[in-house]
Amino acid sequence: MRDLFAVVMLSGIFGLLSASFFVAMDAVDVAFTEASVGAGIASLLMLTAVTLTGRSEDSERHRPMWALVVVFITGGLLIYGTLDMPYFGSADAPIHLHVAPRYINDSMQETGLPNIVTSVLASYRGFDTFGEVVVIFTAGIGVLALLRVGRRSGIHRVMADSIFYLMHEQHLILRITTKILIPFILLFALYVQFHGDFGPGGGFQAGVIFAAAIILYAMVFGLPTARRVVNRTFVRLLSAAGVLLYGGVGVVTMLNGGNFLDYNVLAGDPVAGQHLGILLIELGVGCTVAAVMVIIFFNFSGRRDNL
Amino acid sequence: MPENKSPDPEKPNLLPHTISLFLTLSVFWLLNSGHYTLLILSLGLISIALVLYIAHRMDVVDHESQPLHLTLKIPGYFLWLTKEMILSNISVVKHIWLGNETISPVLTTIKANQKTDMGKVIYANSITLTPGTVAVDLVGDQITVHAISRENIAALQAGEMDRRVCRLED
Amino acid sequence: MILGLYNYWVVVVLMMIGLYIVIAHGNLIKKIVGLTIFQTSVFIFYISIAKVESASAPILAEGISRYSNPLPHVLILTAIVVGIATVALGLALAVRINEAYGSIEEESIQSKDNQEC
Amino acid sequence: MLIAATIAILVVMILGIIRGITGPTLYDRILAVNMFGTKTVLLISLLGFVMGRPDFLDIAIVYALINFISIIGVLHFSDSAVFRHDPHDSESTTKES
Amino acid sequence: MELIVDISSALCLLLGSFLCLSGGVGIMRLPDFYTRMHAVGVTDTLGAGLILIGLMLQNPEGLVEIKLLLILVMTLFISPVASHALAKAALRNHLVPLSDRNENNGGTESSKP
Repeated sequence: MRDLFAVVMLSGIFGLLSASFFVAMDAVDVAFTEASVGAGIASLLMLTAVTLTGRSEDSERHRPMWALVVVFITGGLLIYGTLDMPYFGSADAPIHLHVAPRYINDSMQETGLPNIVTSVLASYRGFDTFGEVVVIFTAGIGVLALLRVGRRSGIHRVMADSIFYLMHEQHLILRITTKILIPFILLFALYVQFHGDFGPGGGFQAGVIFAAAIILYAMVFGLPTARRVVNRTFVRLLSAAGVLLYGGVGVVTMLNGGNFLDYNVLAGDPVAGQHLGILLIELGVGCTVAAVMVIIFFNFSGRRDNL
Repeated sequence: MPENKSPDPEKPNLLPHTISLFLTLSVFWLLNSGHYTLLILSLGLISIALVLYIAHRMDVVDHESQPLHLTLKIPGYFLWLTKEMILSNISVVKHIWLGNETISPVLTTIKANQKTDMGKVIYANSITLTPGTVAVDLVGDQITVHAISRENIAALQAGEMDRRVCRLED
Repeated sequence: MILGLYNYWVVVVLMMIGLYIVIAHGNLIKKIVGLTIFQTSVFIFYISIAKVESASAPILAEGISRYSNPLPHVLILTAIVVGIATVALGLALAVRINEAYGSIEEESIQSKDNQEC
Repeated sequence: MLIAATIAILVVMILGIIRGITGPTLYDRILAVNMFGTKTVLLISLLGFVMGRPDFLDIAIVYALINFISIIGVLHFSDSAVFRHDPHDSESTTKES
Repeated sequence: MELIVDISSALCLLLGSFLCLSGGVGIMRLPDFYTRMHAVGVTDTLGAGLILIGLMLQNPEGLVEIKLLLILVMTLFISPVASHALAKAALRNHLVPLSDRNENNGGTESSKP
């Protein structure tokens, strides 16, 4: 398959499929994330990159023999390695015996949240998540550094693409539907943000959905309009503010006499403290993720339009 | 970039649209949430305020996104549309199972008599929503329609749906 | 029963498909697609480990006593978002390479490098 | 009955994948992705009922929304120059720059 | 009463699955992109609608039902726009529908340059 657009389409199907799989495997939170990331943003980003780099691939450059040899050897070794693994779905596998029972049994008393995934994510393993947020932030900075629009590229591309700023004038149906939908998508993102404690959801998913709404707006109404609505500097500040909020909660807990990210000391009652802490850091995560996604898309897209 | 939005005279009477958007958003939140503690409700209120602010900045709150004037007539139209949808579904399924000989795809343009953009969009969407016909393009008051067989296009040209959408408008 | 291990085999097959794409294809975008497939296979691996038979999603509710393991879910949830961020970084690199070399095929990039030296 | 519906949806999904792989034109593939998306929404709703915990419908809602966004994205990019030209054309232009 | 609800729910699910299956067969059998789009339309509107209504009849719990209704409304709202967008993109990029290729008669006037 040499047409890269087709490849991107198929990888979109792959993302949808894996999300259904995650639902079947009880991992609703993961499915939620994959739903918002794998199916939407990932294929959009790849599409943008493909429009930037050209659509087809040179087929002569394959070296299938070598690759096949490597792949079969590695695959064989890996399958040999699986022979010692516990069976699928068995309840007494080592992974289920150490920390998991504690999370499942005690998290309700300790954090007061029914969604174990959220409490583990934000409270028990708050350090990890902090690291992840920083990684996302760094990736955003990296994209910014790589793609921030230079002035050197040719004018002709601007001419070729400039008519599409007016997409919303040509597509009446799209414009009206988008106008109706956008507030609901935004509100839904915020709903996901604040109900991550009770059902599937949380900062990561909410951030991606929020960004998706803004990306939709940018696609239909043109990047310049979207840039006017969502200020570039503001987005950059927001992405940093999310990380700062997360870290700041940690620092406040330290000032209150606890360990870093130990929310028990945030309020008089440990459970209330946990609740507050989780809410705040989820907010931080949401801000960072949304801002970084918007930054990534705007920079890719801006590269394309060469504005 | 030029300002491509609805003309400025619209601005003063945005208030009803804002209020209706606020109400729909609140209903949306309450229906979704299922948790009615003070904290969540106040967070919801803040969220709605934020969304309203962003929506205003995006300039998406107007008569196009909040078709207030249509609210009362939509349910009746929708019932009729559902009936049409079921009928056309049956016909398309018949075409699918009977095979390629029975279909006669047509691409043609028909006229939309609606006065407003909103009416045209409703009309085009209704065309697409009934299987067998897809509104491919909408330029001015001409809708390009692709239909799976000639009967479908004949039914559209008879203008029943067109009239009903027109009646929605006034 | 050795068939109880089928989930790992699915993962291995997917992983090898990803690896094959990364090795065999010269096109950078395709390599990135291969990487995402590889990545997804790892996600599937973690999630399938977490599954406990006849258990339910790890969101506490009344009347349910068996839950799947929440820990891998947490790891993968963040990994997905980090994954998309890194993929974006990779794509950004590919775009820049395309601008500098006029191609995203590995070999033409290399030959251009050799010419310059 | 739920399981029967689930199986039916799975079969449709397989058909969609086949169309996505064989699809002669790019638009067939996009169509396959679109249909696949709606089927995923249905599948997730059904799975919730099959597993006896139907309170996770948020995922399905997200799907419906994200699916729309990605299709609009495809349309957006379909307007771009690279999309419209023959692959060979686009290659020659990139080599020039 | 409960029996009636159960039976109608099962009926809806069955009919919906059948419609989806027909759509799936249609997407394989029909000759070109535009006609396949109609097949997808079947699965998107009535197929999805019936399955969701069937699910709604399964569960008397309030919130779930509302969410199902929401999904239904969204599908009905979004799917025509998506197909329209797709068809429009295809037409603009000069993918010729089958009828033009076969007959090229006067019944088809292409409105786009």
